[in-house]
Amino acid sequence: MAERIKEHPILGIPEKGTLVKFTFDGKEMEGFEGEPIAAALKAAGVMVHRYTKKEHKPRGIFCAIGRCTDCVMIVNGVPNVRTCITPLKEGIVVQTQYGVSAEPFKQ
Amino acid sequence: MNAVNDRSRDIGPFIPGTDDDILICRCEEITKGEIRKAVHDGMWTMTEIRRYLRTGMGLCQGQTCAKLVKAIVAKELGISPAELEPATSRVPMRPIEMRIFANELADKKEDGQDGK
Amino acid sequence: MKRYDLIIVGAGPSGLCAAIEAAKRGLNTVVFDENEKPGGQLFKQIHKFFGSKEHRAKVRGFVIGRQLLDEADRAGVKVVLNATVIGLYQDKEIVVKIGDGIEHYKGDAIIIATGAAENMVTFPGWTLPGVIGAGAAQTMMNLHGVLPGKKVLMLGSGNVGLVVSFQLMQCGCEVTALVDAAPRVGGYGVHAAKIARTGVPFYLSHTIVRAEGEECVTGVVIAEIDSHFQFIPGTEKHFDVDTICLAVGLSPMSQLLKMAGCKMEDNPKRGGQVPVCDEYGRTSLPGVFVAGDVSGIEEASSAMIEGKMAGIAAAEYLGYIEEEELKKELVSLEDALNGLRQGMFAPENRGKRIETTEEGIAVSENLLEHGFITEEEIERFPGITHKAGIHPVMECTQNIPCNPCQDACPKGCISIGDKITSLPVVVDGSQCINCGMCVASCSGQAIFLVEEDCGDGTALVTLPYEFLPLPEDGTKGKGLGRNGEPVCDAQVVSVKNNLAYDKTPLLTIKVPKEYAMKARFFKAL
Amino acid sequence: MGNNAEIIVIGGGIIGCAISYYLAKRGADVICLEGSDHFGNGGSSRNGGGVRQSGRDPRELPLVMYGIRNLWPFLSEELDVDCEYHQDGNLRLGKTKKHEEILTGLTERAVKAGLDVKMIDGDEVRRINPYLSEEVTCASWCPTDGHANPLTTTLGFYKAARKMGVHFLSGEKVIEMRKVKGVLRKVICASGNIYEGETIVLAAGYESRAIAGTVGIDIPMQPAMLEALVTEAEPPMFDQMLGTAEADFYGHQTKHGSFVFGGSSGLEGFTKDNGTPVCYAKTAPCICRGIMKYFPDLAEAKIVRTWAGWMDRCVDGVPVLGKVEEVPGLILACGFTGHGFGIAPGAADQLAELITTGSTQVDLSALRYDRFRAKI
Repeated sequence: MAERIKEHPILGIPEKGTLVKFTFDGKEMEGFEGEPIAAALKAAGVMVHRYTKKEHKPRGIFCAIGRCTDCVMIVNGVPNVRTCITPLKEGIVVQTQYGVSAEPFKQ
Repeated sequence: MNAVNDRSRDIGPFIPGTDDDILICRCEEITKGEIRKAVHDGMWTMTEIRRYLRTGMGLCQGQTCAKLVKAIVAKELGISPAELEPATSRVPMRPIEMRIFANELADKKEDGQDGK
Repeated sequence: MKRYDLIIVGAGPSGLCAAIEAAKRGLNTVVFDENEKPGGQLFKQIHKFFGSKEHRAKVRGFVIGRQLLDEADRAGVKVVLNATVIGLYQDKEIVVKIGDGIEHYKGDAIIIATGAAENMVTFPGWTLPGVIGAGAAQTMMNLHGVLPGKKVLMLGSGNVGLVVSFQLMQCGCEVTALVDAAPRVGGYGVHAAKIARTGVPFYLSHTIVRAEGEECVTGVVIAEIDSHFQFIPGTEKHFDVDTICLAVGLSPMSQLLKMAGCKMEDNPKRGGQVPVCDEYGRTSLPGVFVAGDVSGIEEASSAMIEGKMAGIAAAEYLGYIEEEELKKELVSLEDALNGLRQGMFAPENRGKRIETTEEGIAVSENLLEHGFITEEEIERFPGITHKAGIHPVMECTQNIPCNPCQDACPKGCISIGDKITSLPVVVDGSQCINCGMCVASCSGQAIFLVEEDCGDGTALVTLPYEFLPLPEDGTKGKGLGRNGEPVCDAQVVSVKNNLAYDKTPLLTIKVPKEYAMKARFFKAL
Repeated sequence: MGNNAEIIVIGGGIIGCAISYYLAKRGADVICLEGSDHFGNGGSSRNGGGVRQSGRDPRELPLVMYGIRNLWPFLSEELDVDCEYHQDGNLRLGKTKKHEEILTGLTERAVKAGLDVKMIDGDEVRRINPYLSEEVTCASWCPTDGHANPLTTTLGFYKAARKMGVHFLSGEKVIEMRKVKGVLRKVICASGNIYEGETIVLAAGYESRAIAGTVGIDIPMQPAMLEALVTEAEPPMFDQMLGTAEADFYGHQTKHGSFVFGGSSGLEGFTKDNGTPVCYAKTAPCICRGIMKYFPDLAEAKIVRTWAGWMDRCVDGVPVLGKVEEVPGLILACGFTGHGFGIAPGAADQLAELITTGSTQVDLSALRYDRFRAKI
């Protein structure tokens, strides 16, 4: 879906740091060190960050500045991590959050 | 000060709406219909609605839904949203890990850098 | 406990300006901000600002952000980032989350400059991934270099909706439609016009019926609404989009003040729950000040002035300056603030329908209802004149506080006069030298250089073009009208991108001379 | 609606709302006045949600046992609100010799009063709740204790009573009570409104002291700030109510998944009231440190909200309930000293019975107003 901006008419070529690897639900992915986890996921086309507790509905990025808490995921085993403001690091393990757990809901 | 203090005032019956199943509080997954019903159960202030339904008590602490809930409650009561006082804001402004909240840095050692 | 003369919460435009003024006057000042980078929303603002020189007009927001940081640094302000103020307690105590712990600080004075949060609207499907706030779009594209989506529907025609729509196109997204429940465009007409002429359709008196999609947004349905905000059956329109962007206003983020027991009021004119405060930001809690959007939603330009006022007021409160000096300083700042609060979009005019300009000219209804001015309407505005040779055509039709164009012209061709909101006029007898400075300096991108008759049946139109790829000389394409519809063949005959234009390249296109006053955008074939 | 009723209840917290409910259920005509803008606004919405018998003074034990046997199990159904009542036991934890002494004393007194409670050792504690740290060496264990949601329970009483015709008014701050011909009759509000009733129930928390003072009654109690906090929702871990020997914290995991914990900094009773609901900056961190010593696993749980409330701390730690001989028509229901939630249904039900029939099933005599004496 989405992708990265290669060159911007006003901002020029985005300055990004080192490319690092991380996993999302077991799949290996790449992103730039220090950018929000949500940005790396978005660039990789990941839209769904979690499924809600009551209705099991998908959620993703909404405010992107750490306020709405819709984009929370399980990061290195810890649930409810706001991925839009948590910097990406080499080797982190990112998982879709189901309710407050990493276990998908039973049908 | 509340616009309406007499909790026996007639606000009419609860009439189901076509959009009652729209989610209003995204964190706690509370619908418009639940909020409207709560008003008819006597919850006439933002604080009461919050305590009764948990709207605005989720992770975001009402950052997203406060104004939406207010508009729904006001409409149900037949008053202007400005007449409803928002629920009290509480520490912490953002969720904070117990381990971090427990760790009062200054009590350990002054780094001599900050303050006078 | 650690203590500062002045603690400022929020390193956005108002917080930084407050810090600079206070530190310059000797206050030991610290600014806490929860974000990784300072500047608040300034670093997401890539457009040129309105106002006059004292408001840093025609400078892009992110550049203003850099300037403020430099000034703060020189003034000795300490800015602590990744520092979330989690609470404001009694006796001007704040608790800040820094790293793996919390710090308690006392401030002899405190300035709350926490800004605003976005409002939201609900519709079936509004929780689907792909429905995002306009701020989220700005953050993703302008800070993180990630496309918010490919095909975007924007809801909201206020300045945020308009500015963000333009930014979305700048980074390569397609804006499928711009929708607003209101019957008229809420933001500056010039912002609307620069989107409309690229071909984005405006749907006023429309709103979203539902977002479609199971796992994320795959489409959207909008429909027209009547004056009671009820959908009119049969007016539904469907668009394939992957992103729905919401820009439906801002609310002051005043929770810290409320939790500390500050006297609050609900003031719809200020955008919601705001602290009761005087014009210098003094709240009901002695020594606690506010500045910027937290005390009422306005532009970053006014937030900067309010910040300065609060910083100086705090300096006086703590005895670093005398009351005399406070009064003297505030007089000129008040003038600057009042300058920004004039015109059709002044806070006092919010919600009012304005039918004529200050000059007594009927406003363009089409601009308000469809985002562009019709050919019939445009002729009545003073910026539009016809003469032989190159001359500026200023399609500036609303009284907004902005005047860089009159300083931009080295030949004195453009005049606004003393009143900053007046419409620009072409000065009689002045001679345009085709330097393009006016075109590049207009924050609203509403100035064009036109040679109506080159003598060979063609005309030349020079227009601002902040998009990629930049067409090359000789590129053939279509001239688009103010409504974005192709009106004629056009060919690029010059592309100028001087340093002085500050990243607003100018395209000159050759069009048949009948289209000199019609072609306002270029689309390559 | 008029300003007269058989019974005027002053205070719209859990005590006032529950008394109004149980009175209406017995057919009485009731007006309930709340001084703040919100019902359930005092300690009722600011407590840890304990519905416990263990750890209580024997004088109030019969009343809470009555409530747990007869009222709590049926409350959700009766009020048509999910009170989230859980009866999964209460562990009152200890880590030191001193703690063990305190807990053993409490346990012995409670057993004498007929409560099923016993002392258990650290290993048994961890068999009941495996998340507790090794530091815990003992606990009192009362399997019939539990917890509930104070917010929905209080507002549930309000909702049900309102439905039954109780006339509730918020923003009616009572400033004075007045007798007419020797019998208490009038209730005067700051708004200027005057309400009249044959019986007046004073259930206004610590503010009851000032109101009672207007008819010459002085209840020896003081306000003290209590604070609590709540975490984000966590996967279900345990269902017991928890407390500690020295009350450094208490609380439970809610149905929602969040943990609600109350606690103290040791400075209670001397913190400052500036008229706002501002917490004391040192308390929440202290509660967190307390919790983490018992529950190391909760260190990563995020706190989403903290709040404070004032309790009506009575000199001898138990409430003042029932009639006052000197002031015919007055019924006191205050001084619950921070543990008024669990006992509220029982107390309210019995006071309603006292008002409507003149007698009670549970003997309230140890909680009467005339119990206060000088020490020598």
